[in-house]
Amino acid sequence: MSYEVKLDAFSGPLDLLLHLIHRLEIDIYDIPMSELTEQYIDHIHAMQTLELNEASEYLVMAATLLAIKSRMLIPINEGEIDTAELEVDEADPREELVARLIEYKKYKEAAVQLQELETERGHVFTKAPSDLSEFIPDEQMVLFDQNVNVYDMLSAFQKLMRRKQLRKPLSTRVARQEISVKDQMRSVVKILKNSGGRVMFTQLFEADDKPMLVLTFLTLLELMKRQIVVVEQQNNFDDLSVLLQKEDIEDEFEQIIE
Amino acid sequence: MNSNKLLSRIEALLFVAGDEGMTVKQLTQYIEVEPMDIEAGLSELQSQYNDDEKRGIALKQLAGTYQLTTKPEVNDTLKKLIENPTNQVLTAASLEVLAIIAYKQPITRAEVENIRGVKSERPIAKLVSRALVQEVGRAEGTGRAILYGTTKEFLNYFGLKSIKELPPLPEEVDQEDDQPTDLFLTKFQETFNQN
Amino acid sequence: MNSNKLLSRIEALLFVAGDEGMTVKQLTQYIEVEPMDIEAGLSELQSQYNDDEKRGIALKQLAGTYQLTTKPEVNDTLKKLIENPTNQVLTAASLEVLAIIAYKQPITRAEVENIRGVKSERPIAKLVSRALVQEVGRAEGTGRAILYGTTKEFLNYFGLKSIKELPPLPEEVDQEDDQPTDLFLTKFQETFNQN
Repeated sequence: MSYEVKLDAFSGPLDLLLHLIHRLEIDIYDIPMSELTEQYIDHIHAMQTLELNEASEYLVMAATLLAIKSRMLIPINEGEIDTAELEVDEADPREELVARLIEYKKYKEAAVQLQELETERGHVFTKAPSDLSEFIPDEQMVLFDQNVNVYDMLSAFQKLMRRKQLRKPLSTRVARQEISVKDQMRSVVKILKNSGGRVMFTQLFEADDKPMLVLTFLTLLELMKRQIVVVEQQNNFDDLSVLLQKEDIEDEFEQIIE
Repeated sequence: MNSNKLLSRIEALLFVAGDEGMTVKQLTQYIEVEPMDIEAGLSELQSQYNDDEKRGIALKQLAGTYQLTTKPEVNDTLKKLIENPTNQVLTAASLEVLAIIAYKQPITRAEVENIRGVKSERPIAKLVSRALVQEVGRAEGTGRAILYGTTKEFLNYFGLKSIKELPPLPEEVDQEDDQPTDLFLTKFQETFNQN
Repeated sequence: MNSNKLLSRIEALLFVAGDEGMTVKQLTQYIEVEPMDIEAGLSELQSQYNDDEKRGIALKQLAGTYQLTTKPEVNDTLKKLIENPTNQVLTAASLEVLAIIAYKQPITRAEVENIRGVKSERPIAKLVSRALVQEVGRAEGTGRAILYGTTKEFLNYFGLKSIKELPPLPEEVDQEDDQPTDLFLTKFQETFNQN
C-alpha cells in the first residue's frame, strides 16, 4: 500500500488515533485493538515526512498500541477466572488509552471553538490610541507604569503589528500597493461590462507602471482560461478585441484562493 | 451633566483610547460622574451604534475594557486594507496548546504535552511570542517548572471580556462523564464472556 | 450602494486610519464607488457629527486628508486624561517604541518611525533620558543617522540577565530550522523498511 499521508494533517499520535477511530466508525469505549493498531502502523509507514520531534512520539504510541493488543490476546479460560474477580482486579488494558483519548478530544474540540472566536474577532478592527503628546508638557511626560513587564512590551509589539497590517496600504506610496489577480479580474470584467462587453485589447493596458501591466496580462490569461472572456482578431495585424462571455463571475471567485 | 454631553464625552475618550480601551473606572475618573451614569451611557451608546445603520463603529468589551471597534458588517471593505489576511492566523497545533493552557491554567509544559501526547515546546514558544501566553509562576517541587497562563492579549485576540467568558469545555456540556464507566464495564464484560 | 452602507464604510475606514486619515482617492479605492459619492458621503458625515450633540467625534479635513478627531467641546474631559500621565493611552507610544528598539536594535529613528507609521522623536528622547535606550553607533551612508539600542538599565528594569532572554518574536520562532529532520527521517525509514 503506498498512499501518502500528510503528517501536517495531524497534531500528534492521539490526533491520528482519533481520526482513525472516526473514520473506521469505531466505538471509542470498545476499540478493536487489532484493527486500530494495524491502521495506525499503516499510517505511520505512509507518512513521508516525519519531524524529528514528533517521530518518537508516534513510535511510542505504536509500541503502546502493540502492548495493549498483546495483553488483550492473552487467552483466558473461563473456568480459571470468574468474572466477578476480573471486574475487581483486572482493568481493561485499553482503559488508560481511552481516558487519554477522551481527555485530548475535549481540548481538540475546544481549539475549534477558539478558532471560531478567532475568525469572528478577525472581522472587527480597532485603531491606535490617538497621539496626544502635543498637548502634554515635556516635564509631565511619563514613560509608562512602574509595573510594566516584558510581556507588556511583547504585547505592545503585537498590537503594533496588528495595526501595521492595516496601515501598510494606507501609506502615501499607494502606487506600490499590490493588487491581486482576483481584484484585477473584477475590474477588468467591470470595464468590459461598462463598455457593452467588448473592448480593444490595448484599452486594458493604459496604466503605465510595469507591475500593473504584468498583472493585467496575467489577469487576462486567467479570465481566458476560465472562459470568462475570449480574445479575437479579425484580420492579421488587426488590434485584438476582448469579449466578455460570462456576466456573473462571483462564483468563479469562490474557487480562487480562499 | 446632561445625557448628550455624557455620551459625547464617552465617545471622545473611547475614540482617543483606541485599542488600549478604557475601563468604567477610568471613564468615571475623567468624566467625573458616577460609575452608574457611565454604565448607563455605555449601554445607550452601544444600542445607538447597533441600531443606526449609518454607523460603521460599534462598542465592544474586550479584556476588561470598553473599546470602539468597526462593525462586522463593514468587514468586506476593511479586509481590502490587509495584504495577507491568513498571515496572522494560528495553526491547529497552536490552537490546541492554547486551548489546553486556557482551560487548565496555570499549567506546565509537561502537563500540556501529557494531554496532547506530543512535544509542545515550539507551539508554546510561538504563543509566548504572540503574547497570547505568558509565564505566570513556577510549579512547586523539583525542577520548579514554568507555569503558563493566558494574557490580556489572549482575551483581546479572541474578543473576550474576561477569561470567564470562554465557552465551556465541550465535554462539560453533555454530562457524559459518569455514564461511560458503567457502559465500559458492561461492554467489557460482554466481550470477555463471548470469548 | 445605498447611503447608509456608504456612510458606515467611510466612518469605519476613517476610524481605523486614525491620526493618519485618508484621502478621497483612498476611500474611493476601498469602497469602490465614484469619488463624487465619497465626497457627498463625507459632507453628510460631517454635518451629522456637527449637528448631533451626542457625538464626541468630528470630521476634519487637512491637506486633502480626511481624519476623525474629537470635538473641541470635549476638550475639558481630554485635559483630565492628559493630567493623568500614567494612563496607558498616553504611555502606549513609549512602550511601543521601546519594544521596537529592543527587538530590532541597532535601529535608527527613521526605521522606528517607519515601523510605527508616526513620528517618534519625543518617545525616543524620553527613553534616552530615562537611560533605557542609548546611542550605540552611527548608520552607514549619508546622514549617518544615530543607531539606538537598549541599555543595562533596560535589562535591569525588566529583570533580564541578557537581551537574549527576551521572548522571541513570532517570525523568529518560525525560522528555527528543522534541519535534523532529514537525517532522522532516513534512519527512521530504514528501520521501518527492515521490519
